[in-house]
Amino acid sequence: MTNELNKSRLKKMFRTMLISRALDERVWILNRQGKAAIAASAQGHEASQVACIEALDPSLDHFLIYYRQFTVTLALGTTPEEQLRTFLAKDGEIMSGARQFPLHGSHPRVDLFSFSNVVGTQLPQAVGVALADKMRDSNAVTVVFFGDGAASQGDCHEAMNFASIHSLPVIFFCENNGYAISVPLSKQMAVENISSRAAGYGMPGVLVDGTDIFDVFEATSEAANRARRGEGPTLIESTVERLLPHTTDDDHSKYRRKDDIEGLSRMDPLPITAEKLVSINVLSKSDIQMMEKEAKLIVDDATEKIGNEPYPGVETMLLHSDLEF
Amino acid sequence: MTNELNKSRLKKMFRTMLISRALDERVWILNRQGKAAIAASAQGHEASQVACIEALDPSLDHFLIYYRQFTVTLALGTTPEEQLRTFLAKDGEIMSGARQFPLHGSHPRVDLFSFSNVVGTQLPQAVGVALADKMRDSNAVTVVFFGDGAASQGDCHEAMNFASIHSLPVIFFCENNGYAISVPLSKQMAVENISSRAAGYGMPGVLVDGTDIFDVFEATSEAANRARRGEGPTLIESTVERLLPHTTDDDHSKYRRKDDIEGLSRMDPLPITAEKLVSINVLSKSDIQMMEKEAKLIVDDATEKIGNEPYPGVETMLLHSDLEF
Amino acid sequence: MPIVSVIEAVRDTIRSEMKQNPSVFILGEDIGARGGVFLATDGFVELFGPERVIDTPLAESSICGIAIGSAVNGMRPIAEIQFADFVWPAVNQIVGEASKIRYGTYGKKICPMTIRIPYGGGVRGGLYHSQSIEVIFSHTPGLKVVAPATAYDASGLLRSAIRDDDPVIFLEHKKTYRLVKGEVPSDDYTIPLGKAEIKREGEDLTVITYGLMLHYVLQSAVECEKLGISVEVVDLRTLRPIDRETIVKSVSKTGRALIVQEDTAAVSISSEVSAIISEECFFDLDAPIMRLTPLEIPPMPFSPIQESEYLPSKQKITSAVSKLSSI
Amino acid sequence: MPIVSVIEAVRDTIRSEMKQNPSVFILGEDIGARGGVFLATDGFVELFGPERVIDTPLAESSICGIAIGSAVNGMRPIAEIQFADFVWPAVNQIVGEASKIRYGTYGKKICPMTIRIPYGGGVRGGLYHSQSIEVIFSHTPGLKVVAPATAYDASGLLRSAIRDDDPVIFLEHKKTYRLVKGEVPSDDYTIPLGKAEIKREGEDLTVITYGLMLHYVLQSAVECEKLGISVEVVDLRTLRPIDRETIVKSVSKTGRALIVQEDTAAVSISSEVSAIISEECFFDLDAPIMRLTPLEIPPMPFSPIQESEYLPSKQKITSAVSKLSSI
Ligand SMILES: Cc1ncc(C[n+]2csc(CCOP(=O)(O)OP(=O)(O)O)c2C)c(N)n1
Ligand SMILES: Cc1ncc(C[n+]2csc(CCOP(=O)(O)OP(=O)(O)O)c2C)c(N)n1
Ligand SMILES: [Mg+2]
Ligand SMILES: [Mg+2]
Repeated sequence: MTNELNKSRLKKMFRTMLISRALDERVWILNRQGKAAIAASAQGHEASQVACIEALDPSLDHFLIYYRQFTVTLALGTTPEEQLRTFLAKDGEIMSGARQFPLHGSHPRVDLFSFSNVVGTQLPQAVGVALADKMRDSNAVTVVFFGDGAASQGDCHEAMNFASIHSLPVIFFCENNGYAISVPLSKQMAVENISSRAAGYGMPGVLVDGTDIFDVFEATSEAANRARRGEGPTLIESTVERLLPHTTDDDHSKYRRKDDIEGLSRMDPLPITAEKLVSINVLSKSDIQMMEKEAKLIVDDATEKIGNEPYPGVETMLLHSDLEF
Repeated sequence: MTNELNKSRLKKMFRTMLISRALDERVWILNRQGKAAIAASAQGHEASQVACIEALDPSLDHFLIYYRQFTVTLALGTTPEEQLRTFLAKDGEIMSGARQFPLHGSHPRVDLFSFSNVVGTQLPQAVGVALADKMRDSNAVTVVFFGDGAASQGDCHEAMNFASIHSLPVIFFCENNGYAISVPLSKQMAVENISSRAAGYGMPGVLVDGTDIFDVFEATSEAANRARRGEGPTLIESTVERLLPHTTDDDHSKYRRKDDIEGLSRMDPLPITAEKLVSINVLSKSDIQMMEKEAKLIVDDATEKIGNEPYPGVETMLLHSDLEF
Repeated sequence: MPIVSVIEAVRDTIRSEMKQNPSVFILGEDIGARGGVFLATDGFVELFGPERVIDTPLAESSICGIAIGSAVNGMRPIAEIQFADFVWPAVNQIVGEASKIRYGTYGKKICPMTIRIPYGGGVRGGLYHSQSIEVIFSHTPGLKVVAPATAYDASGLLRSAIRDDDPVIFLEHKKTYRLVKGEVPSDDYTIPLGKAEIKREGEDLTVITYGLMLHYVLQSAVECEKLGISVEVVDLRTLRPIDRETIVKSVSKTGRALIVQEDTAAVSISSEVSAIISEECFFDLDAPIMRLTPLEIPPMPFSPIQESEYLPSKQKITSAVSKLSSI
Repeated sequence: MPIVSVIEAVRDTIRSEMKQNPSVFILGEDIGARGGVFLATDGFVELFGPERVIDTPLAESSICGIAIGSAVNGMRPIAEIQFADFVWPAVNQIVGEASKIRYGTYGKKICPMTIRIPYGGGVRGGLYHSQSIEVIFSHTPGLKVVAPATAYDASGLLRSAIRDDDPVIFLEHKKTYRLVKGEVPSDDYTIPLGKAEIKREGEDLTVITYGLMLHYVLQSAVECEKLGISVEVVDLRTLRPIDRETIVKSVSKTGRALIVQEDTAAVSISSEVSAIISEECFFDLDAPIMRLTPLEIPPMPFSPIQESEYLPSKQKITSAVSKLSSI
């Protein structure tokens, strides 16, 4: 499976990671400048997200995301400009018309959605999406992203159980970053790995290193194949580190040890991926420098373009509501 | 452990099973006569229930039951008369003042409760009961009963997870009779056994034959010991057959095969237990006949006594409500 | 026209919608071989197969969450919640999620799903098979809530609900299932959501009600007629959106309003109807707006004596009407 | 008396109750080392230890279910729901279970638990960090619902809630947390649940409100005074049971009533207050009862312009008062 990832795909993936990172950093700055209300960062999750998407077919498959899916949305083909607009809540914001927090809503070009901030609700919904596909003999796979925190919700249990009973084409993709805001895994569960729960539903549970694009790509490809063959769902647990606090509103030094925070950079998927791609001669160091510059430029351009756009005004407020005539 | 079950205890247990059965049959008749509104039968579950309780300490431990716990309530020390009153909704009904369906409410002498008909809600509640005990360094164990159907609820997942994280003294006692009303196990889960879920929470999962009082007693004793030693919860799955339809309102011939229904009597715990007790010389056949007669008498007396009692009148309707002054 | 019961009307309507539209499917507990505990889907699994008649595990949140996902992905699910009292675990998916999909995606996604819920009491259901649950849903922007009282309305409104592009909470009063019968045309008629109906015309006083209570109110109206009081009866039929126009027109005419409901009073449908009348009919009112509801205790005791005391009855309605008309 | 903010009042009160009564403990998401996302329990885990300050998994139904079990077994849990918008998964345990324990066990079991819930908007929370959730709880027999607007009330009412033997839903408006400050005595005072308070006396018109809106109403009342309209302001403080007496007394005096709330109107607290006034003050009313509420859309857009348009404001209140007083 791994050898399917040819040079150009790997380059594209790394480019997406770089743009994601550059946007992410920018959004954080815009928040500190009072321009973005809130942001949850994907920093640390980039490799996991880009590799998962690379194993799927955005023109066919369905993607139910949550708030930390910056890289996913870019990998699926939304533009940096669109994404920046979701953080700045500007008029024309593509996901929700700036009604919702960043990344929530749905997209006109990509079958990508996230209805709410309520952690865990997307799991049964994803199962329903897959059920509809199965009823219509579609070959689509539904991928649902969630965090370790969401795994504690009753909805997670109910969703996995139903998907497995009906052998639905779902990939439960858990990005385990070890924390639900401040609550560490040890207070969230008495087991080592979320993937070990899969057995209790009669589906495979796979543990992957979320900083390793090859590992994630392979596991996701296999899960997708399984799903398309009608063999049912898979739970993938992708271990990552959340490099920054939970959101721009959070301060993780209150609940993470100093040395823990200092050690986080060792799990940064960007240098890890860069090093791998250099070592297998996909990229040179200077390629990488060029690509980093390009990402910055893209983000600068988008920031400049969007910065002075207006917020949605009152005219559109009642559209698509009970009060629309 | 098994040898702790001496002759007199075994006799007492069997006696409770017989009274439970006699009452249960009587309630069914009273329903057909229009005197009892609804009843869920424990027929088939008697051995499982009596042996579970025998391994615990009703004067110390807490019991959260559901509607199919006829034998549990008797084994805990409520009287046949009290139980009959819950089915007939007569004045002075001890669990809920005849506000609730049979067996729901709580009891003044036994720490036994069941707040509602909503399947699965008792599981997190039981965990909370145990948490309070742990906080006060009590040595009590909390036992929570539930069916295979309840295992699908989100609350079941959340409860087991929390109990295990905090090593709480809880026994999750699942009476798996293979059906949630008409829905067979195969449509409830893609695994063979509910007990296999325990591993996903980091607690032991034990499968017992619910027609075998020795098996159930041993597993429950061990779970209780574990809990009292501070080692945390255990999931016990006790396999039984529901000998009758779901409730007096149900007709299981609509969804169970004829030969399946006809074969049910092979799993009747009464003859199974009787045979065992005869074979190890705890009881003779004539003992059993005498005991059966006694059970019938007890039930006849209770029926006669209660039959003409009044229903609760309007005077008590507002007691213990917002409107009480 | 054939005379059918409410449960038959519901069953016939779902069947005919499923026959006409392959996107319509049903899911819920015991709806397959068992045919539903009230037999609303009796024989369906034989007719449509287990793919379109899905017996779910006992897990209401996922029943609704799965219905949502399938609706967003092009299907028209009809979910059954076995008893209203068991809808609470699904409130998050209904109130938190389904209601906001259209608005929260700026109209890019819709959620055409119907949730059928048998509710209400008077059937010896005790505290957990008798509840009225309409308040939370009727308060929530983005949901529609329907509560028919007759077989004719049940069929026409259910058809509209299934064909509607937004989530509809369809409340079936379980006591009406077999008790209430009426003529139901066999053609494909619909009744628009959001429209109340004058079920009886009168001059002196308007009674506004819905669900089972409609029947008690109509019985009382006959009695009141004999007492010389001409009662107009408004059946709300839809609880969200409430049909202000019909209420206002009737109360403006009669000058007196009594609201009768089975649910407890505080923060309820009766409160909203009263507020609407106050806002719009103030200068036409000849007497205070009255509400006849149960006392504020959990609905409703298993004791048969207490259960009947709990519920508004024909007698209680008649005496409330008499009292109000003499103010 | 020290001047403290609402969040400080909440924090100080919980701390002092935990110090006084070893049965009081707290549970919720991120309430330990993080001190709660609003810092309501900042420093508590250091003070009371992780046994009494329990960081739970992300699972609201079990947070409330576990609180129930512990309360029935002798403790006095205070559960924190991180944002009101996330209470929906717990509705089953609160509305379905906790509310009926005393009644359903014929008084043999009680459930002395407090659920603290930051609610409301105006803080750029978008559709899922702005919701008002009081309706369902205020409708439910067996629950008490409290919604203080000032630091003084927050402390006195929270103390009463914790000491109350029944489940209390304690709603803290998150915009008041830091914005609203006031004198709070350091002694052990309580404010009885179920009592509204006249926050400003007036003659011409009564405005009934609660939560954040109280402050806008009070600001508007000053403005109205200048316009020659004397406004009496009733702060409900408790939403279940609603204090009928205070409402009725005030409206009987002024003859005019405006209800202002942040929640949408249909089937809401404002509906109930209106219905109460209709029932009891009909002959004293000089004008229709008016409601000032947001439009019926999900609360509330993330766009800052739309968010402020959504909410009742001082200006809107003043113009509603002017309009009503001139009828
Ligand atoms: C039902 C619900 N409860 C609480 C919250 C508040 N909250 C937002 S994110 C979060 C932690 C989620 O952790 P996890 O699922 O591990 O995702 P991560 O942020 O780590 O990627 C919490 C508690 C919420 N959004 N929804
Ligand atoms: C939340 C909820 N949903 C549905 C019901 C209706 N109902 C009552 S019992 C039951 C089946 C329960 O099955 P199981 O847990 O296996 O217990 P059993 O009756 O087999 O002992 C159902 C669906 C309910 N009481 N609560
Ligand atoms: Mg996490
Ligand atoms: Mg069962």
